[in-house]
This record gives sequence, C-alpha cells and structure tokens, in this order.
Amino acid sequence: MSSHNEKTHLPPPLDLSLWSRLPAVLMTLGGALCLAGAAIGLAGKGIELQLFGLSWLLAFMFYLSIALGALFLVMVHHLTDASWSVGIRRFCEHIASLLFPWLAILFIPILLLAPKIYNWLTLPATDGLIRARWPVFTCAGFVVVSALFFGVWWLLTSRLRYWSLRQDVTGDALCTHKMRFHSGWGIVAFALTLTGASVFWMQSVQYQSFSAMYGVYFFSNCAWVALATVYVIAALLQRQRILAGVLQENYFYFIGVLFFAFTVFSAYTEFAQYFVVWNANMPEETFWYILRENHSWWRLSMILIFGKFFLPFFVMLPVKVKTSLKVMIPVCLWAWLMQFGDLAFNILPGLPCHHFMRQSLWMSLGCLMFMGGFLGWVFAGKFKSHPPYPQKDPRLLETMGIHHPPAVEIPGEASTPGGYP
Amino acid sequence: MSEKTYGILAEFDSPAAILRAAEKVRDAGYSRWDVFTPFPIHGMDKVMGLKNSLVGWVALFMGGGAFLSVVGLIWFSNAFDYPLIVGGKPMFSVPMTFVPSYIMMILGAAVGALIGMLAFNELPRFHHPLFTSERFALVSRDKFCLLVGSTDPKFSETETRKLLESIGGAHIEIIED
Amino acid sequence: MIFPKWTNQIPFLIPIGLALVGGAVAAGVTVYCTPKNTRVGYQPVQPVPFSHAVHAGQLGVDCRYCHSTVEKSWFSSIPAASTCMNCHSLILKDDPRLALVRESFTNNTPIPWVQVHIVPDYVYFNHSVHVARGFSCVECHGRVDQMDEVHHAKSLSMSFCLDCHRNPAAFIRPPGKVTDLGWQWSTNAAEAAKLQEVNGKNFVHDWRVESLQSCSACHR
Amino acid sequence: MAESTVILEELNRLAPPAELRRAPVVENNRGLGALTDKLSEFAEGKIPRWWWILFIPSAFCAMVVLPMALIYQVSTGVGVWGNNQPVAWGLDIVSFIWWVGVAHAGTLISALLFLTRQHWRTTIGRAAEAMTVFSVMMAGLYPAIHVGRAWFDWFMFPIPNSNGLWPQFRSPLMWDVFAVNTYLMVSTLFWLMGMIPDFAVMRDRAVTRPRKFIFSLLAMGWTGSARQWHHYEKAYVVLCGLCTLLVFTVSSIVGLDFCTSMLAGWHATIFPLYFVIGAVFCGFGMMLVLLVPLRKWCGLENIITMSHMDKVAKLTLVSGLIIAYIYAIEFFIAWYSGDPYERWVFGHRLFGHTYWFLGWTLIAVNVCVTQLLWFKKIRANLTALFIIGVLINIGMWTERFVIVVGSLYQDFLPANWGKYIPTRWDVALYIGSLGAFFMMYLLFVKFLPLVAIAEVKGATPQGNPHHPLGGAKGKP
Repeated sequence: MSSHNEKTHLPPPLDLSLWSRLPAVLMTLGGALCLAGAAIGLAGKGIELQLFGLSWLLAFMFYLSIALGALFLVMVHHLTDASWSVGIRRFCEHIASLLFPWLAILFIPILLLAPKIYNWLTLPATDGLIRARWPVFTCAGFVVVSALFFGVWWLLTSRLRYWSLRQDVTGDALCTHKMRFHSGWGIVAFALTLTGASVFWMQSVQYQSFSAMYGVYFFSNCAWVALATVYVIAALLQRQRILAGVLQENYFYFIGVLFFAFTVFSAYTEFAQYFVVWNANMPEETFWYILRENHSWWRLSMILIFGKFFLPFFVMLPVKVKTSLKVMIPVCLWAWLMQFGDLAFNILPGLPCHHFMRQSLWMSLGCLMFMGGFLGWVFAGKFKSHPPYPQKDPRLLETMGIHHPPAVEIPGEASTPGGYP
Repeated sequence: MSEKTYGILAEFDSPAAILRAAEKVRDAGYSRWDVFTPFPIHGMDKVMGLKNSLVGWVALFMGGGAFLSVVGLIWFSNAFDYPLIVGGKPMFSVPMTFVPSYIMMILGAAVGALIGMLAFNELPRFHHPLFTSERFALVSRDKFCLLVGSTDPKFSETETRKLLESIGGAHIEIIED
Repeated sequence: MIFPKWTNQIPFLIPIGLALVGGAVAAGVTVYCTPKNTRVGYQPVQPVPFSHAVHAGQLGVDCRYCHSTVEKSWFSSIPAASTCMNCHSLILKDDPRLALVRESFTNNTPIPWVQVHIVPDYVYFNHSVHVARGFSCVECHGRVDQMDEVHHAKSLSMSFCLDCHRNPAAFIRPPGKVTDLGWQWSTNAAEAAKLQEVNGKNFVHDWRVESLQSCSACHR
Repeated sequence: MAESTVILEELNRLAPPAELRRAPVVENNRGLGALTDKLSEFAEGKIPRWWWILFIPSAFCAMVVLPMALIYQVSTGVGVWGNNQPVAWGLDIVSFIWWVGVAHAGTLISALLFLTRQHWRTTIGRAAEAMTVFSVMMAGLYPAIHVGRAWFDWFMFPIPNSNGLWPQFRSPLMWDVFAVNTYLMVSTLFWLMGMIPDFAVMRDRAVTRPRKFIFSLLAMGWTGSARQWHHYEKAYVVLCGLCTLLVFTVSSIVGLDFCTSMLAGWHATIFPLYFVIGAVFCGFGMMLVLLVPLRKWCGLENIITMSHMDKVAKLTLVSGLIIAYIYAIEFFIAWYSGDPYERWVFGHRLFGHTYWFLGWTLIAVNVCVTQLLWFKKIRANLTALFIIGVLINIGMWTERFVIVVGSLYQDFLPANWGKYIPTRWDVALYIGSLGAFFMMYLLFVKFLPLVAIAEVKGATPQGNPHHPLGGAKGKP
C-alpha cells in the first residue's frame, strides 16, 4: 500500500544514448575475434579447431543458460499465480524467446564443428560406451535430438509470448489461463529438454562422464544467472522510469532473495555431485574431477568455490543488502563472470591438453562478445517494439501495490465476540 | 505517584489505532513505553524506533561456534587423538568434516536464535505486574494495549492519563508492581 | 496471577541444572559403561575349583599343555576332561573336588566352565597369529599363573587392542617365551626397557609383524 | 465504516475478474475476537467421540504393540526381523526413511512458505510442524534399535571412554545421528517457539486453575509487547531459514547413506536431492491425509479453506513431478552410464522377479496417480485428495522398499542372491510406530492450539493496520 510507494526519490535517468551502439561494437569486435579464431582453427593442425569449437560452445551455453533461466521464471510466474513478478515478465519473455530462432542460429557453428567438439562422433564404434548409447550417440542422433530441443523451446516460447502479447490488446482472463496451460506442460518439457541439453551438449564433451545430478546442477545455474540478469535489467528499467510504478522497492528484495536462494541451491547441487563422487571414489566417475583438480584447473575450481558461492553468499546474507543496488549490481555482474567460469570449468577441460590454454581466453571472449552483441541487439529490438510490461494483466493492480478486496462479501460488524457461524 | 506504580495501561481497538496512538505517545516525548498486541503490527518497529534485533547475530555466533568446535572435535578425535583408517579416506579432509559440522552449525544457530530471543525478551518470566490487570488478558485476543512505564522521566499519573485519553485509549488503569 | 515473584529466578537455574545433568550423564557413562568398569575384575565361580596358580605357577605346566590349539587356531581351546585325567587318573584319584571331572570323563559330557575372557561377536581375534609372532598370553590375560581362580585382569577394550597394534614393538618378545608369563628381558628395569626397544623393533621388522589398524582388521 | 465501504466498492471495480480473485486467508471473516474464539474452541471444548474412536486403537498400538515389538527385538536381537544376508537393511530402514520423509513437508510448509510470504500457510503451519516433530521421533527410533545393541547407542556420542572410541565422523551413518537428532531438536524448538504466543492465548482464556497453571508455564510469561514481537519475529525468520536448510540437509544425508556406497541402484549423484524431494512428496501426501478429516471434524472449514487444500494439492503435484523427473533421470543414467550392473538393477526393478510388482506400483502411484492433481475438480474433491494422499504414502513407502531391498537382494555375485520377507516383528514395529505417531498427533490436536492463532490473526485484513478493516483511514 502507501508504504511501498515511499521511495519515489529515484536518481535521475541515465543517458543511455551511447550505450545503444554497444551491440554493434560488440558484434564487430567479437566477430573479428571469432573469424580470427576460426581461421587459426582451420589453418592449425593440432587442437586449434577444437579449441575454437569449445570456445564457441562455451559462449553459446552461457547465453543459453540465461535464456532458459528466463523461460523458467516466466513459467513459474504463471504457475504460482504470482503478482509481484508481472513487471519483470515481459522482458523475461523476450529473453526466453531468444531461444528460437536466434540461439538456434548460433548453434549452427556447433553443428558444423561437432565432430571436432565431440570426439565420440568420430571415435570408432568399437568403444563400448558409445555402442551402449546407440542410437543417440551418432551423427543423426545428434542432429535429431538437438532439433527436438529447439523445437520444444520454439513451441513453448512462442505460445507464451503469443498469449502474453494478445492480453495487451484484449486484457482477457482467457490469456492468463492459456499461459498457465502452456506453462503446465511447458515446465515438464522444460525440465527434460534442459537436462538433455546439458548432458548432450556440455557433459558429453567428455563423453565418458555421467552424473544424475548434472541436469539439476545446470538448471540451478540457469536460474541463478537469469535472476542476476533480471535484477540488473529491472534496476535499469526502474532507473529509466520505464517500469516505475510497476516495480516496487520490495520486489528487488524478492528477486534478491531468489537469487540468494539459488546461490545456495546451486552450491548444494555442486557439492552433492562432488561429494558423492569423491566419497565413492570410482574411477569411471572421479576422472572428471581429478582432471579439474590438477594443473591450472585447480585454480579455477578454487575461484569457483569461493567466488561462486562463499562471496555472494556472505555478501547477500544481511537482509537489507538485497535491495541495495550499489551492492547487488556488482554481485550480479560478478555472477555472470562466475557462471562463465563455471561453464568453462565444465567445457574447456575437454581439450586433450589437460591445462588451461591462454588462446581459449580471447577466443571465448570473442565468441561471448559476438553473441552478446547479436542477442543484445535482437533483445533491444524486441523490447522496443512491445510494451515494457503486460499492460492489461489482471494482476497488474496488485503488483502496483493496490490490494483488491477478497472475493467474498465482508460483513459490516468487525470484532464482535461470539456468534461465529 | 506511589512507589509501587508500574505504569499506566490504555486499551485500543484496532491495529491502526494502536499504531496511531504509538506515534502520538512517541511525539509527546515519552521514551519508556511499550505496546502489547495479539500479533506483531506491521510498521510498529519503525514507530517505536526499534533497531534491528541482535538475535540474528547471536544465532550467527552460536552457529559459527558450533561449526568450528565440531571441526575441532573431528580433527581431535579422528585425526589427532585416535586416527583410524577408514575406507582409505584421509584422516582429516574438508569434504568429510563439512557434513557433521554443517549440521551442528544449524543446531547451534537454532539454539542461539531461541536463547537469544528468550534472553532479549527476559523470558521465561512467570510473574509480571501486567498479569494483575483483567483487561490485559484481552490482549492475546483482540485488544491492543499501550503502557507508559513509571520509570519514564515524563511520567505523571494525571498528565499521562490525559494524553492517553486524548488519543482514544479506553479502560485506562494504573498497574501496580 | 498464579506465580509469585520469586519464580522469576527459575530461568537462571535451568542452564545450571542442564549443565549438571549433562555432565553427570557423560561422566557416568564414561565411568560405568565402559569395559574398565564392566569387565575388569570379573571372576565367576567355576564348577571345578581349578587353580591356575598351582598348575601353571607351582607345578610349571605350560599353558599349551591344556590350551593346546592356541598356536594353531584362532581359538584357544578349553581342555577336555581327558586332558585332566592324564594326571588325575593317578593323582588325587578320589578327591571329591574332582568328581565333576571324572563324571565328565566317563559320561562324555562337557564340564560347564564359565567363560571369563570373551570378545564380542563383532570382533575377530586370532590367538595363533598373536602367539606365533611373540605376543605373550600375559599381555591380555594378566598373571594367570598367580591366580587361584581366574579373573578378568585387562579391559580388552578397543583402545586396549589398539595400544598394542599401534606400537607392537613395545610388547613383542621371543616366541619361545610367550607362555613364560613372568619372563623379562632382564631383572634390571632400565636394561629391560632398552632391550625391548632394540629387539622389539628388529622383531617387528624381521618377522613382518603387520599390526593392522584398519576397521576391517578386527571388524570383518 | 461508511468511508471504507466506498473504498472497497471502488477497489472492487478495478479488481480482476471473479475467477482470478485472490481467496481470503480465512473465510467468513468476523473479526479478531471471534477468530480467537473459533481457533481455541476445539482445544477447550469437550472431547468428541471421533477423537476417542481414533485415539483408543492408536494408543493400543503405541502402548502395547510398540513396547512388545521393542522389548522382544532388543532382548532377542535383530534376528527377529527378516534382515539377513544379502538384505541387511530391511523394513527398519525403509520405515526410517519413510518417517523422515513424512516430517519434511511440515518443515517446508512452515519454514519455506513463511520465507516466501505465503500467508495461507498460517492456517496449516502448526498442524504441519506437529506432524514433523512426531514423525521425526518415530524416525529416530529405528536407527537406535537397528544397530542391534541398543544399549551401546552411546557409542554414537563423543563421550570419552576407555574403549578409546570416538564417533567415526567419516561414516554417513554417523551423519544420520547428527542429522536426525538436530532435526528433531530444531523442529521441536521451532514448533514450541511458534506456540508461545498461542500458549499465552490459552493462558488468558483458561478458566480452571490447573489449566491456567499449565499454560502459564508453557507461555513463559509472554506479554505480546512490541519489543518481544520484535525479537520473536527475528528469531522466527532465522529459524525458518535454518529449517529450510535442514529440509535439504537431513534427507540429503539419508540419501548419502546409500549413495556413498558403490552399489548399483544406490550410487547416483542425484540421490541427495532425490531423497529430499521424495521426503517432501511423501510428507505432502501425509498432510492431505491429516488435513482432510481435521478441518471437518475440528470445524475448521472456514480456516483451512478449500483454497488452502488446493494449494497443498498443487505442492504435492509439484513435488510429484520432480520425483517423476528423478525416476526418469535414474533410468536414463542407468542406460547412459553403460554400466551393466546399473542397467541390470534398473531393468530388474520393473521386469525382475520377486519384487517387480513393487516397481510398477511406485510408478503407477507416484507418477501416474499424482497427475490427477492437474485437474481442478480433483483438487476440489476432498475424498479424492484423501485417497490420493493415502496412495502417495503407500507409493513412497514402496519406493523406499524398492530402493533398499531392490538393490540389495541381487548383488554382484549371483551366488549371494537372496530374498527378503519381513517378519511379524518388522510389521509390529511399523504398526506400533504408526500408532505412536497418531496417538501423539491426536493429543496435540485436542489439547494444544492446532492453528497458529496469533499468526492467522496477523494475516487477516482486520490485523493489517493499513487495511480499512484494520482501522486504517483514508485511501489505501
């Protein structure tokens, strides 16, 4: 109610005119680096091409994780019938709808480089494990399964967006029901495709490894990094007065709390996976971690333990921090870096050289910049061409802090003892 | 004002009324007063100027202490006093100690939160001057009371009573210690 | 009001009470529940008043004469009545104290000895491997050769076993002297300790004494 | 009142269509005093007949069957159970996990939903917490006697002794001791602390002197002052956070009992999470079983509303879906790992001999029956919810049986294969623990505040100082 609206003394809007060129700059710079990387890869005789492929995959998985996380937030919003997240829903939908066709387009280089990235595509069929995974671990299997994932995401994001945009026009409650319906089947399909994508595109870089927790682990990171992204975008839109009135101050607290919760949850999944493998000490599982506990990967794993869990955990532990943009924005940006590091921890040791290669740094940075510029440009276009938040959502009043009365009649006489029917 | 006066109690009808009353008592310059409500009133902390409760810190320290002492216990018992080879695992290692220490950290913090809450609230306190008041028993039901303590420098039986009357307090009574 | 004012003092007594009770329970368990209390000194009345002090001490009968399997088996056997009758068919032939032994011998029924030393089912203990590597009976059973009726002399607790397993060199002796319960390296205590140290190390090394400390060494 | 009516009408116009309106926390609102009367009515009234009808058989099981089973087992040894090689963990461990599981939903409802500010939880939180406390007690019973020599249970505590024994902190079974004891203590503490303000309500309403004495003692001198509430709320938030961590920790540790070993069917990295979600799912099933009759028989239809039942059913569905996902992942990883033993074990869960029907039971119940909760009509049907709750409990019990026995009875060497058939003492112990649980729960229902009186009042519009019904003036 009125108490929520107290914070109207926002600082003046930022001048973002220069920043609008950022996607183009990123695309040009990143594209140049990518081309250089690809050229080196094609010219090189050793692992250069694989290195480039893995760098591309790394950047791709980074944006995929944000998009999947945003899709999850949208669906959870519908399924829980939440009101506070109405304001952040629209741009989450935009991020989620990057999944198709835009991320699918960015997947094409992975498809082309697949025999270099995934050595199981080229290994002879005498390998028992690959034979055991027939028919999925074949060229045709790879294409079909990948296509299936993108197909599901296309259907899901397009339906959710269609009804959401339609509600802007009609304001019909039917749209809400439709979106709930699609979120219902969607969350099931989402869980399965996300797990499949993480295992199939990322874990299978070292195809001998397997872990039942892997999908959950990737999911928790998706939601984590998506929440960081949402926090930053929401803060920006609040500052620019685009969402002023819709976003209350305590909604930043909610995003912050969720972000905090997923910090803990993702640490939980990672610890559980590591701990079970460490404890059982079975060679077919431990090789994955032994590789990452040695050479230069050791440093990365330490950075991840402290940077991805302990630092954000202790920074965000006090209640009030979650609404302090000065603290939270750096933490969110740090979360991007850590998510990138975590994906690198998963993907890059797939190289046969067992240590971190400096080359991969600029290569993956180039891929990251290029994709970031490209996707950012697409996102900005989507954002501009539609209202910034669902204009006629039935929960909009509630999200703006206006409580509507319950559906039943309220009897006049309050606090009369006795006579309770 | 007799030596044995504890304070003056006034009764209000709704959460909003007690909130307004508290604001007025605060604005009148009283410092030793308290409100008694059947449930926490949103916004009352701000009116009363209550700082963030230290219970969280007590829990943090108890939890941290429990964590460290269990790490110490594990090191002492399993790695120092009586090292035994079990399953080829190291005598002392971070993953192994983490689980029991972490569990005991939760226990320590939970006990800390409870003890902190009780200690800051001076509970258990079975005897309390307010329990002599018949109307006070309604606080746990649907009434909202405000008490101005006799230790308040501005306390005066007549003036305070007048103030409480003017802000809508009903059933004003003097509580004896 | 149901409680008088003094009841407000009670909360301060609660933590003290809790600490006292907790401490008492822990101390009680430490003292009364562990083998030092539950085992040491146990001395059941045996069906036949057999004196180890007379047989093993005065007469110098070797332990292995009666407990014949101790060197070869995990179990140290209790002698059959026939072993007793080797001598007692001639000596103290009609002594009423030996009635049960004779009855056992003729009827082929066991003598209901009461077991004094016992390790729990979850502990695997092998007599032969200890005796054959030079660990004397006395280490676990005490000076049985001085006991009229056998009592439990050592605690046989887990830490008792482990004390030796962690430092076998301090207890090992020449295998020939295993059943000589009073045997010492030297009558001079200082010299005995020195000899034990030097020889103990050599014995452990030469005879490859592997005193395992892993759980499954005993709990298998 | 007239002014606020105008405001209400204005808001009504702006509000979403009727089908999307928020349900009130408590229906048929008549103000705080009447609410207090209503909520404390059952604990103060005469003992109804249904209570005796349920209490006597439960008490019989708790007071006769349970002690008999315990005394016979402790005095004779674990041999009275069906446990033997190769199935060394039988019904005792199955029931242990099941009870721990039942506990979890209670903590989740009261802690996690508090942190996520779900006001509707206030009405069912207390009943859920009581379920947690009593079922953890029952869970703790099993490992204590499963060790075989119950009088040596003190080995598990770090007490210096002449055995030179310290607890072996590298053993998952040791973590169980810590986890279950901590869970019991923290959930009891949480439950009791939550009841302090309600004990004060009972104290102030007490008519007879013994009643006044008991509730004065329990309320510990609670006055409800703003300072007390201030510290109380902070402690409550902290405890909620800790309890949420506990939900994840305790069952994870129970899961670690299994997955730290290298047995096919047990060793999977998802096991910690698997057990957490399984526990929560099972607990929600039990919640449905308890709430459906309680709200009717205790006259709480307006308090524990159909909207709350709907939400509990939805939470059941969510946890059921995650469980289905984990089943799928288990089978997928068994295939994906290419490990012949894993593949064998999971194949035999459905197509093996002896226990194949249990595998199908758990899929039929936990995966298929749960899907019924997608439908609004089912969620609005109390009979259906009750039956689904019972089925989920059976299904989750079966799941634990399949996990424990299904992986043990056929190990790596066919020569070792065997069977496990529970004996009557296994069953008697389980029935006894059920009886003890229901006995304690019934005692709680009758004599303690079943609904968090203070919390519910705070969640009503009358308790909101910014709401017209709470006395607020002016525009909202």
